[in-house]
Amino acid sequence: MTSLIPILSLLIFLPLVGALLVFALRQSASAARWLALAFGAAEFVLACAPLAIDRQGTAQVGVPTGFFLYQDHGWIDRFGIRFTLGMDGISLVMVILTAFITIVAIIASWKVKERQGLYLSLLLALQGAVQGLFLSLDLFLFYLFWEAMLIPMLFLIGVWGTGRPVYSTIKFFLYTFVGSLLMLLAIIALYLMHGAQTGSYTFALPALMHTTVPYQLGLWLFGAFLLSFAIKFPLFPLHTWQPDAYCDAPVAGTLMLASLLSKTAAYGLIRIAYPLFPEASRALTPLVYVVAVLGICYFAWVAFAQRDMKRMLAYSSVSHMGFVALGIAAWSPVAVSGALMQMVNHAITTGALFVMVGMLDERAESRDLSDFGGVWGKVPVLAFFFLIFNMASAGVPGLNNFVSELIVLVGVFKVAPAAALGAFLGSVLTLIYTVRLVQEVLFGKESKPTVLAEVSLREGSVLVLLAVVVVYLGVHPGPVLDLFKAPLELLLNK
Amino acid sequence: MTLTELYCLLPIVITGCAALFVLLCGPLLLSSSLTAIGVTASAAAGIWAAFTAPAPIQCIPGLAFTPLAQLLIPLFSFAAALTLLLSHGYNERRILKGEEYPATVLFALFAMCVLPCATNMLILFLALESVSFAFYILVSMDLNRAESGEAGLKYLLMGAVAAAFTAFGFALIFTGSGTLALSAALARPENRAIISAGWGVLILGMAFKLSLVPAHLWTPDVYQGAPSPVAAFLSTSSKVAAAALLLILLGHFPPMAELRAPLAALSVLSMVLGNLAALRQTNIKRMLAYSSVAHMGYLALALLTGSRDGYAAVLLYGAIYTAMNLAAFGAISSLSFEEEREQITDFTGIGFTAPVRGGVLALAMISLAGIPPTAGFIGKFFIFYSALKGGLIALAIVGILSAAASAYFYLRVVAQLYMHRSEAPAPKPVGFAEGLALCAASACILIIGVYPGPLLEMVETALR
Amino acid sequence: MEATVFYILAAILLIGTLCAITARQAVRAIVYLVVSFFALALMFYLLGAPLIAAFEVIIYAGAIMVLFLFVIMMLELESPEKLPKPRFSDWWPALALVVVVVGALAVLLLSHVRAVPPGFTDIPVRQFAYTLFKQYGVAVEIVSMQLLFALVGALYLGRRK
Amino acid sequence: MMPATYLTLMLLFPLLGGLTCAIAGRKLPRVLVESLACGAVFGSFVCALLTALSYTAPTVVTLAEWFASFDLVIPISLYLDPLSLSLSVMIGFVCGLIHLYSVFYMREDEDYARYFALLNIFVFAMLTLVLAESLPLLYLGWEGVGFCSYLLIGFWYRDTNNADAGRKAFITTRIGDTAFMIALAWLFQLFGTLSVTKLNGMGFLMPVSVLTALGILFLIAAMGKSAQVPLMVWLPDAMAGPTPVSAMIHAATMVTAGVYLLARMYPMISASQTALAAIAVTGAVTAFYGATCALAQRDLKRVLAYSTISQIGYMMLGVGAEAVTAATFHLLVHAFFKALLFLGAGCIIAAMHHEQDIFKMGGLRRTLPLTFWSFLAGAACLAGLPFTGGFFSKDSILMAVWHKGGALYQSLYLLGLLTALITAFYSFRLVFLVFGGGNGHVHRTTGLGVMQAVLIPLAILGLFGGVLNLPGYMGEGLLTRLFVAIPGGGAVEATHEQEIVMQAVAGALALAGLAAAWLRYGKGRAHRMQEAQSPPSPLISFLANGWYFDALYNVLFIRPYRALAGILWERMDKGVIDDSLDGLGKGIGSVGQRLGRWSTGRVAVYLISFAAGGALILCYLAWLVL
Amino acid sequence: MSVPLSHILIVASLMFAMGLGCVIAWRANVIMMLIGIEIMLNAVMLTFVGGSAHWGIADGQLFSLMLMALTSAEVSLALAMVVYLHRRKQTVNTDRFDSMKG
Repeated sequence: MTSLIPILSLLIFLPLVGALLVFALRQSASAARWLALAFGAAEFVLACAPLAIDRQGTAQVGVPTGFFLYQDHGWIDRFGIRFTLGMDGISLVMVILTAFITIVAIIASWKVKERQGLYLSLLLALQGAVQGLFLSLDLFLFYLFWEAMLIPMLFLIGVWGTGRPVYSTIKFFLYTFVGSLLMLLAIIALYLMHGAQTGSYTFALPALMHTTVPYQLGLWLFGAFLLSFAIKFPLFPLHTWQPDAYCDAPVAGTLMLASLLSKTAAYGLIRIAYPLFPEASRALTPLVYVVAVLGICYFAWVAFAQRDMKRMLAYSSVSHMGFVALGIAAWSPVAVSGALMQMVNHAITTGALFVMVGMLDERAESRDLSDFGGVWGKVPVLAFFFLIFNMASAGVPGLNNFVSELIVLVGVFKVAPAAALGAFLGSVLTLIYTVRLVQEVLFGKESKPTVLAEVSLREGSVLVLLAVVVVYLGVHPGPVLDLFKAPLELLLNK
Repeated sequence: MTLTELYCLLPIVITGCAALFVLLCGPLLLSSSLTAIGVTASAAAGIWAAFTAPAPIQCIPGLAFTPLAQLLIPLFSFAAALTLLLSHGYNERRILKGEEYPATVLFALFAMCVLPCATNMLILFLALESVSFAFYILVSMDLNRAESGEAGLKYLLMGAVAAAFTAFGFALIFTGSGTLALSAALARPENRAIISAGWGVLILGMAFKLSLVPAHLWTPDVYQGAPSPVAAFLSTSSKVAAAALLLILLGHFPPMAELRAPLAALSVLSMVLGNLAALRQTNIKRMLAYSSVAHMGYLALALLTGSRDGYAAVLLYGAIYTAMNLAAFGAISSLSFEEEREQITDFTGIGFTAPVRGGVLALAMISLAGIPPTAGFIGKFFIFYSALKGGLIALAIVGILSAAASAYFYLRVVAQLYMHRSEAPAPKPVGFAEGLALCAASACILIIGVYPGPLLEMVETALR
Repeated sequence: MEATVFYILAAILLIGTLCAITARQAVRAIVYLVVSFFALALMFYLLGAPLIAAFEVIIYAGAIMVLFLFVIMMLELESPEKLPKPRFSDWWPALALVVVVVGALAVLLLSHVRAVPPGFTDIPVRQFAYTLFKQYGVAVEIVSMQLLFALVGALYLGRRK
Repeated sequence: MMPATYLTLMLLFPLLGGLTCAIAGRKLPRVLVESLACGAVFGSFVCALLTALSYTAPTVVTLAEWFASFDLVIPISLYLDPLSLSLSVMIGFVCGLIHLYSVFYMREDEDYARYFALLNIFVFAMLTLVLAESLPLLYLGWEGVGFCSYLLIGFWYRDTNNADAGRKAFITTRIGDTAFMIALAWLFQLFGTLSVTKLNGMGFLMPVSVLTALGILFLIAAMGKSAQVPLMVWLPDAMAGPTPVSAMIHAATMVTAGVYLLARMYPMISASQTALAAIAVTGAVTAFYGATCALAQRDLKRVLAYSTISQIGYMMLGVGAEAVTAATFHLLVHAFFKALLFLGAGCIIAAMHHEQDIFKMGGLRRTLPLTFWSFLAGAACLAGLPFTGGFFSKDSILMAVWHKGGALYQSLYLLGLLTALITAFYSFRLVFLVFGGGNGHVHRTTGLGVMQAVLIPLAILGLFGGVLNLPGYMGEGLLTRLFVAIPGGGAVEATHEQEIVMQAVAGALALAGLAAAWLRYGKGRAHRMQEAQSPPSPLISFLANGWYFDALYNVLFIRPYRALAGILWERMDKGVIDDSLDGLGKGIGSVGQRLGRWSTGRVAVYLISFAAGGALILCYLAWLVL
Repeated sequence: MSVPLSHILIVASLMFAMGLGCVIAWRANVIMMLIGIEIMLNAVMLTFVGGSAHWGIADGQLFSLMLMALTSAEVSLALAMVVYLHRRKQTVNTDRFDSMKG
């Protein structure tokens, strides 16, 4: 269905315009802040708007099935590249998630001291790129956003980071860049193959799905896609950029990285890599299982050894992403819907934890576990939220992560019991480091500084927002899961 | 010479006359008006060429206003105009007086305008050598630095040897085919060996102009020694001119199987070596020189395909590379004052103390690294697209991996600009002419990056 | 007869060149070179290019070589220690490269099948002039510009600050 | 319609109470929080009673959908049957009393809001566990109680030991929970549903080997939650929490969840004799283990903790012997008398200024008479003195074991009897040490009166709990009648004579234990008190340290885990993966540098390279021609 | 004249290679390097004239003529540079002109 208002384009360009305006207003920090927040809120409203429209509408000519919003404009005709955007249930959820996380990120960076306008402007630009990625139905466009995301992120880590920001940001960039360039080659190869077969040279994803790829070549092409996505995911053993980048990035940067950028990789696997190469993906699935399970356990184990909270959470984050990979690898409706749900939940929970670590860091000026202790006695409200998010991350039922992990595991168990068993083992390891984190921060003797500021109104609003979502998705994830149903049926029945 | 002929070849006439005029009246005029004359002449030539329909036949013997010329002349004019704009402030700061400088730039432009119009090998050769010749002079023009003269001599020595090779190549081809006219000089099967020998020597000469490995070694020295605006001009237009020459020759001769392996070797070596050698450079101009080696390797990769797509990719990439390097060297030159600012560490924090120039430099670096949404990405995409289409899969993979490694040294500059706590002393504000040039270059990078359609069409037209 | 003369001239040319490049002093090298250029000019004449032969003598032997001599004298490079000599080790790569290049070229050039019967046509001066001014008029313009700018460059560099 | 309302309310009261306390508790006045918490639980209890009164037949109530993904549909549905009903009534009652008790016990603690919030949420989770019809929902309760237990054990978090104990409990039980989750995923794969009733109805469709495996998975789950060997190490440490918490969570309710789970899934598991045997063995071994450890403890609460382990072992034994009714019977009675014992211990501890060493107590029978008598009643039940509730319940389990026959079960029976003897001994050891002797100084705290009053109903229920399920020769048991409908719920078919003989044996053993305790700790009290000053003998240390299981696990699991975590990070992650990449980067960089050095600045080198390139190209072309 | 074209080409190649050898061997002496370049260009001219005679057209001769002009321009500029650098550095040894490297 194409509506009169080009919502999809607006979703991409609104943040970009916002970024420009905020950049223009960067001299006045407060104006920039409020403007950024306004744009964030507007984007969120816009992202939620499709919830109100009829999503079951009859298919129209030229619109691929399953997409209830669709836009198609010519762009680079020489290569058959079109500015094609489409929204189905999966993208809708991702778009809303992106808008939500960005708002959290904007509020969380309310107190950035240096060059705040620029910072917020980059955040908005990043949001625009991520939204574009989730909406694009043209592989070239997808790739463009995939890479364009890197630039704001590069600056966010490098300019406002702590520790060794330059090292981290360049490492992050190079890692992802190597993968994506190989993916670019694969995309071109696929494009050429499709063109040679059908005579129509196009990057349109729905069309490319009908390409017949020889098995051997398919393995290589899928391998390139997989490599690229696995780096961004990140999957074991391609992860070493991640702890550094997460650690050294500023709060909002970590938030965007952990909550959104890693999701783009999972989204790419679900939307592009698996449907494009059904045979090759089946052949390489054991590999994905192995790295996913290995990742879940290994990262959980390594997380236990960390002293730096942020690094611990970084490993925790990537450990949880293993469930997403596992669900995708199983490629059954239940497992993939679980993986998608896990993407949402991971974004919320891990994001919340990173925000909280940011708050603790801001107060105690340290992220070392040994500098904390007895926080519960000092700032009970903060501690309360910290506990909730940690428990969500540990998979306590009633909170969000449990639901998705259960769905993934049940789904995977059906297909690959051994992999699921490994992941179950991982859930014990997860609890071990989580309670360690909780214990060393919240419990024990009160450490210096004895007085910490309690949660402010601004922080509180963010935390409440996140906690409500955590609980809501834990007890009533139905609406979100419903959104995944129709697109997954289309994707998996191909 | 009839009026029609003049009409067609007006760009050549304008630039040639402008060069002479500047040379003659130079002592009487202010340096700013010399720059103005130069820029106006370049712009006029470019605009004229861009909006004139290509003539199908030779206007005068040896010259024809071809579609290729219609694309390349505006490109060269653009580069020359930007170079003049950039040089104005730079030369004033460095006390490089005299009419010789703008006149030589215009002479180079004149030769460049002749090059794509040439219809026989003699004109082609002379135009190419004139371009080089102008650059020998321009490189050594900075009398304040010994490096400048040194670079000039090295360039000249290497260039003369390479010219001898090129000429020898032409000589062998002529001996084999019996004509200098491009359109008729088809390889005769019985003389294939001589012609292929000629091509072998010729390609090496061209490898020098394009600075492909192993004929690349002069590049870092010359870029470092040359005044920055000259380096900008040299790294862009002279390369594009050489690429255009190869394109013209390859376009008229059927692709020869013998040449694939040497060209492939040159291309791979350049991509890998250029990108690797640039990794640890501390001098930004040398770094850009090695990067230039690598980029010419990409160009050679596209040339190697021997297909229309490949040639289109060469032209597109040439245009994009022109914009990128003009921006990069332009930013460097506008940030240089009494001393040439050439160590990468000299740029610490410049992104904040001189936002426009720092931003342009960062944009150029990002574009050179080939990250969307900049023009560099489109160029790289087209190159690798044509390579894959031409079946050069292994080369494409090597190229793309070396391109990935290249991101490191480009980002190092960006990191230096924005991501270090300490700050280099703030530079003086940017002058109008330089600002204009920088904005023009970066606008091109962004516009082509987002909407390359028109340029692609122009490239296609140029090859028709 | 002509062929014999040609081979003799070729021998003189090559020997002269060899002497020139191995001469211990630059001035001697130039003298040897002048000799071989005279031989070359005669060869041009034999190949039916009298005008080129004349220019060879006038421009090369006459002008360029003299220019070299001027510079050598101007910079007072006469004394042997002023100009570095190639060491023995420098000759090896040069020799190796020369052998390889000549070998490869010989292979390529001799494999040329004689489709055109041997023999040369004399090209009258009229034809030369016709070609020059009818076909390559532009080339003259370009070369003249180039010469002009050689002058400009030389003058610029010769400026004393 | 009615049961649905009651059940919903039963769950909603404590949930809302807990959430209110958690969110607003710190801003509300103390009295309000306390009455809110108690009111919520009692409200829940009333609902349970009303449900019981209106109970006719097992019903499934589906309240809502939790989540659904394709064929995986998880409703929020509750199952009301005699098992869940009796347990929820018990939970409502015991928890209500303990809430009331807590109000006074925690009088001096500032953090009342957190305490009551957790307590209420615990009740909610426990009821959910008991009433759940779909396994994920059961798991919600299962983890919910674990979570509350975790935070309540570490309630006084400033002392790291307490927090450590909580953590230990949480992690150890999580190992069992994982088995539960695996079973859950497997069940869904096998049956395509996770409804308890449907699964129990379809269990027979599967081969016995699969059911054995499933049974063992559930057993592992139960081991974690119910502190059975080998996952029992957490329970003694869990005594670090406030005493009412120990009474409620670690004696009466949560720890019996494992038994409940096995009883719940009994229809499915019972198809596999192997699984049942495994359950029975686990139970018997644990019972023996707990009893022996309890013999040597000096800490009042730890004695009770080990006795809890031991008693739950009995219940497991009962399930393993196909006597679900007997197990449930013991579960209920145990809940009463163990809560009683703990609450009594709480009174003692409160009165003794938080002194918990029984060798430093004595003579409390005069100073705390009410506590003494109630505690005595509890001890009698625990020891299984004839005609107390504990006597009947324990005996019905032992009888079922004997009746099941076979060498295995008969040896288990003997082990059970031995354990009963030990139990009687340590129960009265406790009584004599704490209440016997002379010097009984206590510290009067406010609220002690109410706290002691709470003991009375529990004492009555413990002593006369036998009426719930009198043996056949005294008339038919209430529970047996109620449970007859569910598999494994029928009475053991033994003759009255057999029953009487066996009860006589058990009664005699209990009395023998009592007598032995009297001899050793009643008469020889002074001697024992002296002995307690000197270092303990190896056997005593062995028992006192719980057979050194903690140390063993420390060596086997905890230390290797920590060490490997460090090694994985430093050596593997940083050392191998990261450094190899950094090394690759550096290598490429230095290769690049070396390539850069090719550019020596000498034009001669450039020319040679150039010419060499030319020579190579020409060679290649010549080679092509040749 | 009955000399085969290939002989002329061989003579030219030999001369070209000698010039190249001169440039390489006299690595530090800029004057001799320029002389080597002259030799190479003369070899090219010989090739052109030979080709021209072979095909009977004047184009090759013309190319030679232009090459002469080009060479003289190059040589004059080069010598000017040599003089200029000699003035600055008091040497014509190109191995000493290595202030830029890496």
